[in-house]
This record gives sequence, C-alpha cells and structure tokens, in this order.
Amino acid sequence: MTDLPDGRYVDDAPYDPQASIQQLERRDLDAPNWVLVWRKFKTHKLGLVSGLFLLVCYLMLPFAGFIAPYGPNERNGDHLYAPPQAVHWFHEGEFIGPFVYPTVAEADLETFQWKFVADESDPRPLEFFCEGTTYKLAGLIESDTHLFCPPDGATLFLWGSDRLGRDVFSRILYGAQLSLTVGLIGISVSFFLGILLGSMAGYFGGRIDWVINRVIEILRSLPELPLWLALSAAVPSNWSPVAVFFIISVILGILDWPGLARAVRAKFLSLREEEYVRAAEMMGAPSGRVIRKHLLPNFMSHLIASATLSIPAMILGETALSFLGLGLRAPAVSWGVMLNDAQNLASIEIYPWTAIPMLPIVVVVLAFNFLGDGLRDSLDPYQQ
Amino acid sequence: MTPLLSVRDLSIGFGGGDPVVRDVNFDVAHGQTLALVGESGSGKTITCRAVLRILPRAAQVRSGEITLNGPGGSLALSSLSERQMRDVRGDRISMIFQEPMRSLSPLHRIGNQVSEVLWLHRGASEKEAREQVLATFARVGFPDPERAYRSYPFELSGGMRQRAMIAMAMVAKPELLIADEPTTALDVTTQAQVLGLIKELQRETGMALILVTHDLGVVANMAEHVVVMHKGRVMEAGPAAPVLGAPAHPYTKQLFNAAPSIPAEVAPEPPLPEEDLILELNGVSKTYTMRAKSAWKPDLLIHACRGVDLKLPRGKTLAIVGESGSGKTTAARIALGAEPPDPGGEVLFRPRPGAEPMQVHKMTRAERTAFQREAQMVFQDPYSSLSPRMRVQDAMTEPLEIHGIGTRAEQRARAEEMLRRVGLNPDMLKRYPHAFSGGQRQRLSIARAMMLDPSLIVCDEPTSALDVSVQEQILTLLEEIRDSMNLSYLFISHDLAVVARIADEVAVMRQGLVVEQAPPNTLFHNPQHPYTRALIAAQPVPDIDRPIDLGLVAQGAGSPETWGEPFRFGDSVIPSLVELEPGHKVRCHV
Amino acid sequence: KDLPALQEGSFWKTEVEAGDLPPIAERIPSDPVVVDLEAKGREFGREGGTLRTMVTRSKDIRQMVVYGYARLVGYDQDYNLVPDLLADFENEANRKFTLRLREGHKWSDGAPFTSADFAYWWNDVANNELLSPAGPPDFLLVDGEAPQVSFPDETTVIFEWSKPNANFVQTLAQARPPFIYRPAHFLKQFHVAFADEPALKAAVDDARVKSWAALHNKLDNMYKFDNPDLPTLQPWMNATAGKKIRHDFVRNPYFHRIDARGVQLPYIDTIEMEIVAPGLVAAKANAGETDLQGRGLDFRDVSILKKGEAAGNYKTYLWETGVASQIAIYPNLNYEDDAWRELLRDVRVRRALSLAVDRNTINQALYFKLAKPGSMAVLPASEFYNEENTAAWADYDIEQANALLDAAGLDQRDKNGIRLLPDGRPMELIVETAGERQEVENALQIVTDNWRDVGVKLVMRPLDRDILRNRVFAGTTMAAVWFGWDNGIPQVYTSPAYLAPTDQVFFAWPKWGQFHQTAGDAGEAPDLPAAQRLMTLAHDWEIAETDEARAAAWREMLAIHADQVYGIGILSGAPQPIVVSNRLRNVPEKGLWAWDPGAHFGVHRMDEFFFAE
Amino acid sequence: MALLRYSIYRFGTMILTLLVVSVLVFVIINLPPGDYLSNQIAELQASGQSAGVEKAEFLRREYALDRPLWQQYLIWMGFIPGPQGFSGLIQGDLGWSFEFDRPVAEIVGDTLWLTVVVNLAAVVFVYIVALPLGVLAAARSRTWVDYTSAFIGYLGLATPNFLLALILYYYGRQYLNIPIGGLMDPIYEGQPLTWEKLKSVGIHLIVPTIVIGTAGASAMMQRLRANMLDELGKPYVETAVAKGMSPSRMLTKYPLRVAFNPFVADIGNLLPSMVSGSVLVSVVMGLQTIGPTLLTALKTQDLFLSGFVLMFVALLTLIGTMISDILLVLLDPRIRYEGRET
Ligand SMILES: Nc1ncnc2c1ncn2[C@@H]1O[C@H](COP(=O)(O)OP(=O)(O)OP(=O)(O)O)[C@@H](O)[C@H]1O
Ligand SMILES: Nc1ncnc2c1ncn2[C@@H]1O[C@H](COP(=O)(O)OP(=O)(O)OP(=O)(O)O)[C@@H](O)[C@H]1O
Ligand SMILES: [Mg+2]
Ligand SMILES: [Mg+2]
Repeated sequence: MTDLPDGRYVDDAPYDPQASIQQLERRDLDAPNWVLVWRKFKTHKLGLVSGLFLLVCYLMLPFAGFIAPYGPNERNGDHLYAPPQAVHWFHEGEFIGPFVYPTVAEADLETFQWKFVADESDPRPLEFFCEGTTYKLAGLIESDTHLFCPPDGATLFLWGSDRLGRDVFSRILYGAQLSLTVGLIGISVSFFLGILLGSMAGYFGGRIDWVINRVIEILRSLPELPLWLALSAAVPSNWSPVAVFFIISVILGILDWPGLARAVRAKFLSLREEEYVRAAEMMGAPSGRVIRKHLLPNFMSHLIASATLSIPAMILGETALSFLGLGLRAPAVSWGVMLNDAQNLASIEIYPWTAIPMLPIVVVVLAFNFLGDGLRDSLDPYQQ
Repeated sequence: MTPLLSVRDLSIGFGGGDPVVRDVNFDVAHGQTLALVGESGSGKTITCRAVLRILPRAAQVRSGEITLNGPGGSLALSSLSERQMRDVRGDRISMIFQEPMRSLSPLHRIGNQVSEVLWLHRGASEKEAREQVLATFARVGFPDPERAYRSYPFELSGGMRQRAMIAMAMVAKPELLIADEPTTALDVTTQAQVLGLIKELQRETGMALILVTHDLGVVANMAEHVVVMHKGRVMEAGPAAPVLGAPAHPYTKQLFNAAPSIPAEVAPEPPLPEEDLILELNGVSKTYTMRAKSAWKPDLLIHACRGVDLKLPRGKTLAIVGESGSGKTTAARIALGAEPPDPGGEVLFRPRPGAEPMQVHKMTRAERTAFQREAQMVFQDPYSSLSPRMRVQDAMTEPLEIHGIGTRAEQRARAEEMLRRVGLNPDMLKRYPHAFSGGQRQRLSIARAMMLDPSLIVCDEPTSALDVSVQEQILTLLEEIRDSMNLSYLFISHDLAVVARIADEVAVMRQGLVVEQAPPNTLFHNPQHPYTRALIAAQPVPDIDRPIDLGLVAQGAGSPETWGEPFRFGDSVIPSLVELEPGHKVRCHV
Repeated sequence: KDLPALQEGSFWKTEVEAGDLPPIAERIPSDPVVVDLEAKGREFGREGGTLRTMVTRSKDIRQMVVYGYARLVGYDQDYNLVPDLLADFENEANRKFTLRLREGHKWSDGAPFTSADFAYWWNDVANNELLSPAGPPDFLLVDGEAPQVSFPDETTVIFEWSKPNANFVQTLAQARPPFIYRPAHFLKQFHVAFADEPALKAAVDDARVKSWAALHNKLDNMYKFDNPDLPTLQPWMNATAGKKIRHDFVRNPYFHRIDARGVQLPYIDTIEMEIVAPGLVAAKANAGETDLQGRGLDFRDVSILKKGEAAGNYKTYLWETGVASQIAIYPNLNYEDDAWRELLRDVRVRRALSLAVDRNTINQALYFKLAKPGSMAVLPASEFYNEENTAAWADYDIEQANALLDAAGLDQRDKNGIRLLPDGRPMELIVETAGERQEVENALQIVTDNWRDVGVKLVMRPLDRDILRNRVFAGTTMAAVWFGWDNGIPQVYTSPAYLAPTDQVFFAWPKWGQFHQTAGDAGEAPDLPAAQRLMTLAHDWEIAETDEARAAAWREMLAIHADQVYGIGILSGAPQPIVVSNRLRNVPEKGLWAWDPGAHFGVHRMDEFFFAE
Repeated sequence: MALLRYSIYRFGTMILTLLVVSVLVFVIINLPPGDYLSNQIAELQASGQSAGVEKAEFLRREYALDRPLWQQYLIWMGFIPGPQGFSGLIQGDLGWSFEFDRPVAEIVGDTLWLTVVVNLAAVVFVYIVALPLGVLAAARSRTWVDYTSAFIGYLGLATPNFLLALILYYYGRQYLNIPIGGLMDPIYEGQPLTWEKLKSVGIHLIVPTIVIGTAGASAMMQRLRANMLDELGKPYVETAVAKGMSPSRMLTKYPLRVAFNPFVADIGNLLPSMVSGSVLVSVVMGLQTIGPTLLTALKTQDLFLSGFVLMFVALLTLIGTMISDILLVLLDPRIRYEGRET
C-alpha cells in the first residue's frame, strides 16, 4: 500500500491484468438445473418436511387397510359415539406395553348420551400383526392382517367412534384413499384447461382472446346449480359412488377453469409486452415456447398457490353437492362424507371427535401449501 | 473538516463466496465529486448500494463502516435502524440506479413516481410537487416535461427514463447524490446538459456526488477525486488531476490507454458503395399513441420516426447517433420486424448477395424463421431483454434450441465459448440475470446475439455500460467477427468516439429525422448541421483541461426553431435531406 | 245453559273501553265451548304472554291453522270426534248430515258466522265456474254425485246424499280441513255477482292479477292463512301481511271457547312465528329462543337440547310420533324393469328383505332403543292394533330370509356372494331417499350390512325430495324410502283408502294410484289379487252401514298389508323431542306428535297453554 | 379516447354475449322434460283436484307455453309481443311465478337487495381481510404472521360451510350474544332504515359474511402473497426503498399494484360465484337471498322465475367481466387487446 505525496493511494498488491475477477465465483453453481432447485428446496425446512409428510401419506394409501384396526364400515353396535380411547403403557405403576381398558356403554336417559365406563382393573394389551376384517392391499391383494387390533373383549377407538359405532381413525385412513386422489383429478383438469386457454388468450390476444373470453363469460354466467340438478336426476343409479364422484370431479374441473384462465390471461396480456418476450420472439421462438419458457415461469407462484388452494375445495366439494344427492355417499368413505355426517350441533358440542376429519384436511392442505411455498422459493431467482 | 460520507474497510460478499468488494475506503466531502471508475463487475454498484443499504438479498456486508456526517452529528449508516434509515434515503442521500428501465415501476406514471420523493420528504402538496418536478424535468432536458410527467416508463426512450431517474434523485436536493452511470443512455448533448445541471446544483446546495462512470471524459469534466476499482479492490485513489494526468497504478494506466477518442485530424472519406445492401429502410415512419389524460380527450400522437431512409451494405457498419428520444431504437426495432412501421414505409432484407429482397414486415412463417436466424438484436436494456426466471445458460442456448442447432452439449459449449469471448467466466452460466453487474449483462446480451452466427446484428448501445478497457475488448471482437464473417451492423450509440472507431457510415438523428448522414471521417471533418456540431462539441474528453463547451452544445441542442435559417424546421415545414457532397447528406434548405 | 261469569281480558281492554270492540259477553257465542280444564287434568291459566315458535318455510305460517285447530268438528285428546265450531251435528246413516252452528258465533272481525257463510261457499264459490272450474271438492262427491245442500235457518246447514258418504265428518276434522264455509260478508266485495263493478276492477288492477276470480282465490285462502284481512275462526289471527321472517298472530277477540272460570281462550295473547333455516332450529331452541317447538327438531337433537335446558330455561319432552313407520322401504311394484318388477312383486322377496333387517340394532343406534321395532302397522293407540301385524315378518331371521330368497328362484350367487337375478344380473337393489334425514341414511347403512348377509346388495341413492317424487311417479325408482302411513292411529270412521292402491304417493304402487286418481287416464290397473282385494275392501268400507262392517274391512286390509309387506317398515313410535319453555303450562308431558289425526299441537289444544308468572 | 372507444366496444360485446346467454338460459330451463304447468296439471289430475287444472291451462295460454319453443323464447325476451299484453324481459315484465303464484318481480324484489347486501358484505370482508394479510404475509414471509394466517385461512377452507356456520352461531351466541340465523331482527322488518335497524343487520351479517367470505379471503390472501413475493425482488421495489418510503406505503403502492392484476381479472367472478356459491349457505342458514329462490324455482321448473334469476346472475357476471376488462386496461397501461401478428 502506498500513499503518494499528492494524496493518492495506490494499491501495491501484485497486479495481473489477465486475472479475471470471475475466478472468485462460487463453483458450486455448476450443476444441472434440477440439482440447483433441489439444493435450494432443501434449505426450505418446512417445505421439505411437508413434502416428506405428503410422500408418506401417499405411500400409505395402499396400506390403509393394514394400518387401520377396523374396516371402514365395520360397526360396533355397543359403542356408539364412543369418545377417543387412550392407549396406556403403565398399569398400576407397572409397564406392560400398550394396552387399553375395556369399556361398557350405558344409555343415560337423562342426557340422552352414552356413558362409557372403563374397567380400570382389566388392562388388555393391544395385539400386533393380528387378524381382523379383510381388506384389499392396494385394492388388489386380499388380506386380513392388521398392524394392530383391539384386544379381545375391548375396543380400540383411537379417535372415537361415530353414530353407528364406526371407528373414526380407521375411516379417516380409508377416507384418505379417496380424498387424496380423486379430487386431484378435477384440479388437474381445471389447471390444464385454465392454463392452456388462458395463456392462448393472453398471449395471442386479438380474435383468439375474443373467442376464449366469450366462452369464459358464457360459461361463468350460467350458474352450476341447474347443471347439478340435471345431473342428480340423470346419473344412472347403479353407478358406484366412486364412479359418480369421479365424473363429478371431472365436471367440476371442467367448469372450474375459467377463473384461472382469466387470471392467466390478464397476467399474460401484460407480460407479453415485456422486452424479454419480444427478444425471444425476435429470435424466432414459436408461441408455445414463449408461453412455456418465458411467460409461465413468471406466473408460477400464482399457479402453485392456486393449486394448493383448490385442494380443500375439491376434497369438500362433495359435501356441498351431497346436499343435492350428488356427493360421494356411503358405503364409500371420504373425509367429506365423514364431515357431512358431523354437520350438526351435537357433533360440535357433545361428540367433537366426529369432526376430527377436519384435521387431516387442514394438515394435508397446509403440507401442500408449504411444499408449494418451498417449490416457489426454490424457483424464485431473487432468493438465493 | 469531516467528510460528508466516509467509507472504511468495506467488504461485501455473496452467499458463501469470497467477497466481491474488499477493503474499500473513500471519503466524500460537501460539495465535492468523487468519481468511481473501474472495470465492469468490479463492485462499484455494490459499493454504492451498500451506502444506502439496499443490497441484493443474497449479499452481506462482511465488514466495514459507513458514516454520514451532517449538521446534526454523524450517523453510522451501517448500524442504523430501518426506520432511521428511511429518513436518510431519498432525503439526505439519493441514488440514480444504473438501469433506469427496470428501476421504474411499470404501472405508475413517471410524474407520480418522481413527485413521491417530495411528498415523502418535503411534505409537498400534489400541486407544489408537480411544479417542482416539471421544472426539474425541463432542466434535465425533457423537450416536453408535461408529456413526460404523464407517461408510463414503457412509453419513454431509454435516455428519457434515465433522465426521469436523475430528476427523481435530484428533485429533493439531497446532501449526497450517488449517481451510478447516470448518463449511459444519454446522447452527449443531453449528457452535457445533465452534468451541467448537477454541477449547478452542487454549487447551489453544496451537494456531494459519488459518480460511478466508465467514461473518463465525464470524470475529467466532473470529478475532484477519483477512485479506481478493479476486482473489488481500490487500485488507486486520489485527486482527479494527478490520477488522470499521471496514473500510477498499472491498471489505471491500462484503463486510460484504452480510452477511444474522436480522431482529431481526419480527411473526408469516399461514400459507401450502394450495391449489395443487406438492409434497406425506405420511408419508415412510426407514430405512437399515448393514452390521453381522460377518456374523452383525444389521444396524443408521438412521431418517433419520420421518413427514415437507411441503407446498410453487407459487411459494413451503419451507426446511428442522435439525441435521446430521437427514434433510434424505434428505427432499429422496425428494422428487425419487432414493430410494424406506419403504412407506407418498408424494410427490405437481402439474406444473400443478389438475392431477392424480403419485405421484413410481410414475410411468411418460413421466411420469418430464416430471417430471425440471420438478424439479431442487442437490446438497449439488457436487463429487460433477459427473462428474469431463466438461467443465463438457458437464455444463451435458447436461440440455438429454437433453430434446432447442435446437441445440448454443443450448445452449452458454444455458450461457454461466447461468454469467454465477451470477457465473462463460463461459471456464470448458472446464474440468473439479476446476479450480474450492468456491464456484465450487456456483454451477455451481445454474446447471445452472436450465438447464431447471424449476418446482421442491430446493436442498440451495446457498450454504454462498459468500462473503456472492456469496451475496447468488445469493439475489437465485433470488428473481428465482422471482418471474418462478413457481418453487418446497425450500430446505435451515443459515444462518438466509439462510432468513429467502428462505423463505416453515420446517420445523425434528431426528433425522428435523420439530419445528417456521412462516413464518420467526413462527418467529423466537416460537420454541417448545427446539431452534429453540438454533438461533437459535447463529447467529453478525458482531460481536465478541455472542458466541454457548453455554449456550443446549447446552441445546437436547442430547439430546431433556434437553428440557423437553412436548417430550421418546425412541425409542418421540414427541409429535405440534401446531398452536399458525395455521401454527405444534410437536412437543410438549399 | 249457565255460563261462568265472563272476564274481560287485558289484551283488548283498551279497545273495549274505547268502544271499538264490544265487551266479552257480546263477543262470544251464546253457547260457547266451555272447557273444564280441571276435568282434563290441566290447570286454569291466566291470560297474556307471547309465545315464540319457529317454522322452516315461509308458507308454513299455515301451521297456525293446524295448531289452532278450530274445526267444525274436531278430535279431542282421545281421538273422539266432537263438535267444535259447530254446536252440534247429526248423522243419519252417513247420508244426511245436519250441522248446527252456535248462536251468536262471530268471525274475528265481529261479523256473524251463519249458514249464509256456508251458502256463499256452496253456491258462489264451490259451484262457481270461474272460482272452482272443476266444481265442488272431491270429498263431497260420492260416486260423482254432489250433495243436496240446504240452509233451513241461520244456524243450520244440511248436506244430503243418496248414498253414504262415510268420510264426511272425519274430513272436516283433518289437520288440513276443507273449508266449506267462507266469510261471505268479506269476500262478497270481490265476487262479481255481488261487488260493485268499478271498485272490483280497481281492486283487481291494484292486486296486479288478471281477473276477479284470481283475486278472489288469492284472498280467500283460509288454509294458507296469508291474508290478514280475511276473517277467521281460529284462536289466533294473522297480524302480519306479506312474506316476512316473523309473523305475529294475535288472539281472536271473538273466539268461541272459554274456560270454566269465564276467561276467554286462548290464554296466550300473541304467537310469534319465525321462519328459520331447518338446520338452525335445534341451535335456536338450544339457545332458548323458542317457547314451544316440535317442528324442525329431530331425535338426534335430543342430547344437545337436554344439554341446553338449564341455560335455555326450557324442558325437552319426548312425544311419540304418530306415523305408522318412522322409516319404511317401499319396493316399487310398478318398476319399469320387467325382471325386477316381477321379483319385487314376489311376496317372498319382500318378506325376505323385511326379515333380513336388524331392527333392534337400528333402534339402538338411532333412537336409544326408545322406538318400537316392527313392520308397518297401526300403532297401539288405534283400536285396530294387532300385535301379530306388527310382528309379522319383522324378526331378524337371516336363515328364513335366505330360504325365502332361494325359494323365489334367486339361488345363484356371484363371487362376492351377491345373488343373481334370473337374467344373470347381480341383485343390486337401489333404494332412493329424499336425502333430508340423516337417520334414514344411517338406518340404510345398517340395512345394507344386513342385506349383504342374505346376498342382496343395497345401493343407496339420496336425491332431492321433489326429484324423488317425480322419479317414483314415473316408475323409474326401484325402491324408495319414506315414512309409513301418515295416520298410524286409524279409528273405525277413518277411511282406509290409503291402504288401498288409490294414491300415487304410496311409493309401492305409484302407477296403480295414478290409475285410480285419474280414473284410468294414466297409470295401470292393479293386477295383483291382494291389491284388488284391498280396493274392494276400501269400497266395502265406504258403503258399509255399520261400524262392525267397517272395522272388519279395516282389519282385513291391515292383515293383507302385514302379510304382503308392501312397505318394509322398520320401526315406529320414534320419540319426537318437544321443547317447552319452563314458563309454559298445560303442555302434556307425554303426547302423540301426529299430523293427521292430531294436527301436531292441535289436538292438545294450544289455546289452553299459558304462561305462568 | 381509446379507453372510451374500448369501453363502448366492450359494452357492445356484452350485449351480444347476453343475448347468447339468454338463449342458453332458455334452453337450460326448458331442458328437463315437461314444464311446471304440465307437471302441475298431471299432478292435479292425478290427485283428482281438477280445480287447479283449469287455472294451469289458462296460465299456459297466457304465457304462450303452448307455442313452439322459439316463439316462447322471443316472447319471453320481449322481441315479439306475447298474448294478453305480456311484454317480456327487455321491457321489464319478468313474468309470473307459478310456484309462488305471484309476479316474479314481487318475489325477487326483496331477495335481490338482500343478495347484494350479503354478497357485498362478503366481498368487503374478503378485501379487508385478505389485502392486508396477504401483503403482510408476503412482507413477513416465513414468520409466524405468515404461518398463522395461512393456518387460519386453511382451517376456514377445510371446514364445510354449514359446519362453520353452526360453530360460529353456537359459540357466538354463547359468548358474544350473536343472534342465530336471519338477516335482521324480525322487528325491523319492513321498517324504514334507522340506525338501530342498521345495527341489527350488521350483527346478523357477521356470521354469514364470515362463512361466505372465508374461502374467498384465504384464497385471495395466499395468491396475493405468492404474487407479492414475486414482485418484491424486482428492481423498482428497490427504487422505492431508496426513496425512503415506509414499507407499508411502498408495498401497497408498488408491488401490490402489480400483483393485483390477476385479482382484477377475477372481479367478474366475484358476484356470481358468491351468488351460486352462497346458494347452499343461504339455504342452510336461512338467508333470504336469491340462491334458495333459484333452487326452488329450478326444482319446480318455475320457468319465469328461474329464467329471470339466471339472467340476473348472468348479467351480473357479464357486467363484472366487463368492468374487470376495463379495469385491467386502466390498471396496467401496457395491456393492449390487439392480436399478435404471427
Ligand atoms: N445478486 C448477485 N449474486 C451474485 N453475484 C452478484 C450479484 N449481484 C452482483 N454480483 C456480482 O458482484 C460483482 C460486482 O457487481 P457490481 O454490480 O457492483 O459491478 P459494477 O462495478 O457495478 O459493474 P458494471 O460497471 O458492469 O455495472 C459482479 O461480479 C457481479 O457478478
Ligand atoms: N410504446 C411507446 N408508446 C409511446 N411512445 C413511445 C413508445 N416507444 C417509444 N416512444 C416514444 O418514441 C420516441 C422515440 O423513442 P426511441 O426509444 O426510439 O428513442 P431513442 O432514440 O432510442 O432514444 P434513447 O437514446 O434515449 O434510447 C420517444 O419520444 C418515446 O417517448
Ligand atoms: Mg454497476
Ligand atoms: Mg433507445
């Protein structure tokens, strides 16, 4: 370091004109695209945990029957509206592994509630890998082995039982099979259509925009109610509830796209004026490419958020429609069906456990939300 | 006397990497100008942003202290609370960002965005603010401040946006102005005017100035102190006179040697041959409509180009210089078919010598694809022309992908190669555009345009953000390629020195019209038009003893009505372009 | 006759004192109904108070006509017919009915209620082409023959037929009675034969209707109870015009009943009837926002109602419902699919299905074992109650059910154990429901399990009530769920027509019912012997001269139903929660909650309920 | 001027679309086999009450239901005069409701404004809740503010509307003395608007507003948050910061304005989706809005009533879409609707 007499400062480190500053750059950037995204995603702890959680949920779906101690429609006539039962480990200070106390129900004609009295002197250990109702693994392989079952002469209602004495816990597990799958089909349909048509309208503008917009307007100005009514009369009676539900979710999806399409269109109308879109076009990029590579990524956040938000709506769509006889119905089990049964005051005030299915919905949706958030963040160039 | 701002041992890094700014020290005193010059990507912008604490999210200040001394005592900016910092920003220190195009909100009118500073810090009413802002607009050289006030950023030319940015920073009369390449997008006359304004303001209010620039001429004209940076470090710092006059550090020396200049002694040149034109603009005009204030008033018409005729022979460079907002970019965009001209104008492109000319605006899909392979553009605003969510690698290989050239590996290799040629490290391929310095982005843009080996490139101010040494490198590259591949350039620039170096013919534009056109040497030797003369006079020279002659500049840059009789034009009477001598056309009444 | 000393109540006191209203002695008939509350085991009450209650649809304000239950002839608590508005009536072999009105009886606006009101109705309404294009109501026609109606004096009306009309008086006592009288003095202003032309025309224009007939029809609907200007004989009169959220009904100053202490009934001054969403009735009741509520409450609400008793200051009684079956499954004998129809017409199949229902479990799960499992049969309160009918095919007997189904030719099963129809289709019995009652769905859930044990797959399909009805009427429903017969407590004078295929709303034979109702225009003639026999018996009852003959017809018809299992009843006598304010007195703790006969609170005489201090 | 021209043009298209929609509506309401009157006649005949049959026949003739379908349409719309001076929709004659036996105008009169009030309250609720929370969640992303608002939002979304209503009513009544059901205390019904009445309506609106609004609010909040996060990295935000703006002012003025674009696009959807979306809520909560009326009308094939309600909803949608298109242009000066030359 030198300070010259005229007040100048001159750096005296060796100077190499050829050296380029870029050698200071971080090398770790040199990896395929998805690795970079994944690397960034990993730093989003909540997103990671949520993703893992959802993965586990989906992996569990085929094995719902194995994990659930009871069948989805297995009734226990003597334990109606049984409250959640605790699994104990210590009996009179002594460790004897997981066990439950057998309970007996008494009708209380004062309050008109069932009173459950546990026999605390008679611990009954849970059974593991035991035989119970038959179910189909992944819908194919018949089996009757359960991870754990209620001991003989006792019940195991981890999350209580409902009006017909069905185990809420088991039903939630079975319900997941439908709630986590079929509803998503509707979302996919609506997203596919919404993005496709919305981006076409927004990007091309002009006549295409006009036509798509009129279709959207017309579709939206006709309420769905008449359609549902017509459908509820027209769906053949011998269709299985799941088939009906499937069709309904597809139709829901088909009807649902205009909202998204308009959002996409609006955004694209302004994005298409951006210079980089111009640049891509001037390089000769075909429209599809411009939409996919330049426009959509800039709307990704909105799309991810919208997708996450549609999930609860789709899971619950059936509750609204069951009002018209179009929803999913027994013997099929889904979270919506369970909540539908819980729509009365008594379920809130006296048997709150019948409303437990709300929890998995919230948890799953939150997980999707955080996953989407993590994804969003790792795709966001400004967050490094 | 305590300096207004002192920066001590400032180090800044990104993520976990080595610092990109290391141990930077400097002081700025009241009323003084400090010029920050250096290599592109050397950390000038980052340093300035650190003062205002608006670094990118990924950046951290590793060490250092920044102190602002004022009448009320000294403030350690680095440890101020966010709330206190808010009072400093915009009020005591304001900043002109390097890329004015992106730094303005696209959805708000310019006037609104500029006045906001006054509302915030001066408690001005809407009307007071408006008056002040309009006055400032006029001073930074907006020909029609009212129109600018109501415009949206996308309706303005690059230079106009930059002037808006300058106005925004100055309108509140801060104690310290940080100007990050404030005049890159301005033609030299406007630049002279703006610099004059800044100086005036400094005299009036004692404002201090940190001027980041690559233009050594500007440094010479403005600065009392100079700090030279390279690779994040200060190479040399000190008073302007000795640093400019007798650079001590090898890097400084190298830098000054690289500075181009308008050749002093020139002889007229023969005109360009007229055969084998690759690009021809015939009578191209462009009129924009600007939404009127209310739905009932008729829309405002803006004539961006008026009857522009240009001919570009194959393998040559046609440069367009001219006032900011005179329609240069518009003409270039029309030339490449990005925008249609008004009816009557046509653009012809000949892919091969002797081939049938194609009408750029009436092409079939196949022709268009072929044309787009041959003709590329380097955008004036490199930031906006790169998709913010696309890694540089993808942006670079995109043209190849579109035209289906090469395998992925080949495409990547070519991208790396091109990056290296423009002086960037291939490592940077994985970054997003926002993680580059202004000059780096500009080079990316150039590299991308060359990916396809086109035969025509329209360069809209390709080197405005580059320091002279890198600029030198890029110009050499352009020339090399031109000569080896017989490439043609339509080259838009403000820097007459650059034009002098690279162009085979120069067209000078003013208010949508070409006012003079000639080969560069002819033009510099015998400039006819008052505006051309003003341009030449306004070109700053890196020598403190040769300040710009503002009088001459003002005369030529004034409104066309003030010009000498032969050149005068108004809205209705426009003299035609007359060929005074072979290859030298001037718009005048003869 | 000695009347107790009459007391002027406080409600109308100001009007009486101002001379706007005559004193009580002039308001009530000279021979009012004097209610001896003590004899009925009730308390004497005091006048005053406002009773809040809720209904779920705005057209249900007509419930006040039902609850008020002032009929020409009405049932008392023991379901005996007694004259009410009438002072008296005579029945001569069901052919000639002489109705005697009370002397001095007045409409709620003070105009006398006389035989002229009957005459107006008969001559100018029922037999007016425009007002009643189809002529007098069906119940007055015996084999198409209209009665001879005469009005010998102010208080006498005589209906006379050549053949017996056994149902005449009972019909007058229905929850929804035919009003064979109208306030002539009021309606004449809107009748073209009496009104003054320009005034009528103005009124027609005012009401924005097309003709005077439309206006007349609109104004004189005594059952809808939606015209506050229309004089009434009910205990409370409508005091709120238009479609409102809450309707007020105030005491009728001319009401014809008094208590033995000379206090004019009703005791309660005002009834506030609020229209509330069906799902919120329980919540509002729980919050103590009602004083008397049965409608809109379900057994499943009992626990929550009990819980709110203390805070809400009310009690929850459990009454019995009066329908023959709380839940009944009707296999459609007129189903459009031939194979299925044949099957459902096979009595063995129906019996098997009934046998395979585990009624006790349903009772436990849904009704706390408080209902009575059994087939669709009359309730013990009826004189025709027969234990055997109730028990017929109602045991839970899988073995017998299987045997019956096998015998019916359904002995093939698929790999899931579902029986196969003769044409090879699996036996998937689709049961459609109105989707309004959760208990139905829950019960069917259990039935599904039960039936699976006998190789029948039940597919439940909830629909909207209207859609269900239309589907059933069209024959596109295989089986439907509804209540059992509305009237579960028939008496000998109750017409048994509803046991025979005379009405399409009995979901087992919609087409046969249509055939009868349209006199052969639509539907199909009953072609099963048992059904034909039911028709004969219903006719027998009508022409029967003696109670014995009628009772015999009744018994045989009930036996046929028990044997043929047209509707698979699951249980009856389900408890109906009744919420009663702690301040409200004279509400029976045990009662029958029945529409007809019963009119819900009607037979329990709501006008005798009162608020304690 | 351009804007004016565009608005006029847009209005023209709206009218055109409305015509198309009217045809569709007409087809839809006539789609189920039979019509109200035929059904009614059949039913009346079946139950032996020929009394009503005559009247039904009369109405049939009166409303031209015996004519070919296309004529019925033209008459309904009022393009050709109907019998007995029935003048049709465009002249303000909404027809007759068979089910309620009253003119349609009389039936929908009250419900229309209540619908508007309820939905307006919900919309206002959505904006009041979602805007600040969405912005806050973005500005403070990955903090407890963000997580809590997401959790509550999703909880609201995951609760079926009716259950939510019950819960709110039940506990609201217990702890806050919020009335159950209805839209105002019955005593204020038909009364002139007073402060007291307004208060009563306000209190009654709390639960319906929350129930109808939560889904919309949490959806808007989350989407807004995502869009805001995108904008927050943009350079113009830095410029604003460099001006020394306070975060709240800066956020609402700049990034919010840009992020708002998709929501403006959705304005058209707001009212109609709430009308049809709130049908079920209104039915279960006993709100006298147009939804339940529509449901009954559709179920009973009450032609004129359902036709009018459907047209009304369609009109609202179309107006909404038109407004949103015009607002989009106003909001984002870059937007042009011209086509792209390919
Ligand atoms: N967000 C970022 N992430 C990573 N690196 C960055 C980011 N922003 C800037 N850099 C790097 O920091 C260095 C300094 O950048 P800076 O913008 O200060 O350069 P500069 O001196 O202003 O150059 P120019 O004259 O080209 O504008 C550059 O090498 C650039 O690549
Ligand atoms: N989209 C537009 N809408 C309205 N006016 C526009 C639009 N684009 C450009 N203009 C106007 O056209 C004129 C010419 O703009 P252009 O961008 O061609 O200038 P330029 O010569 O490139 O200037 P600079 O050197 O400052 O970039 C300017 O006055 C500008 O305001
Ligand atoms: Mg920079
Ligand atoms: Mg430009």
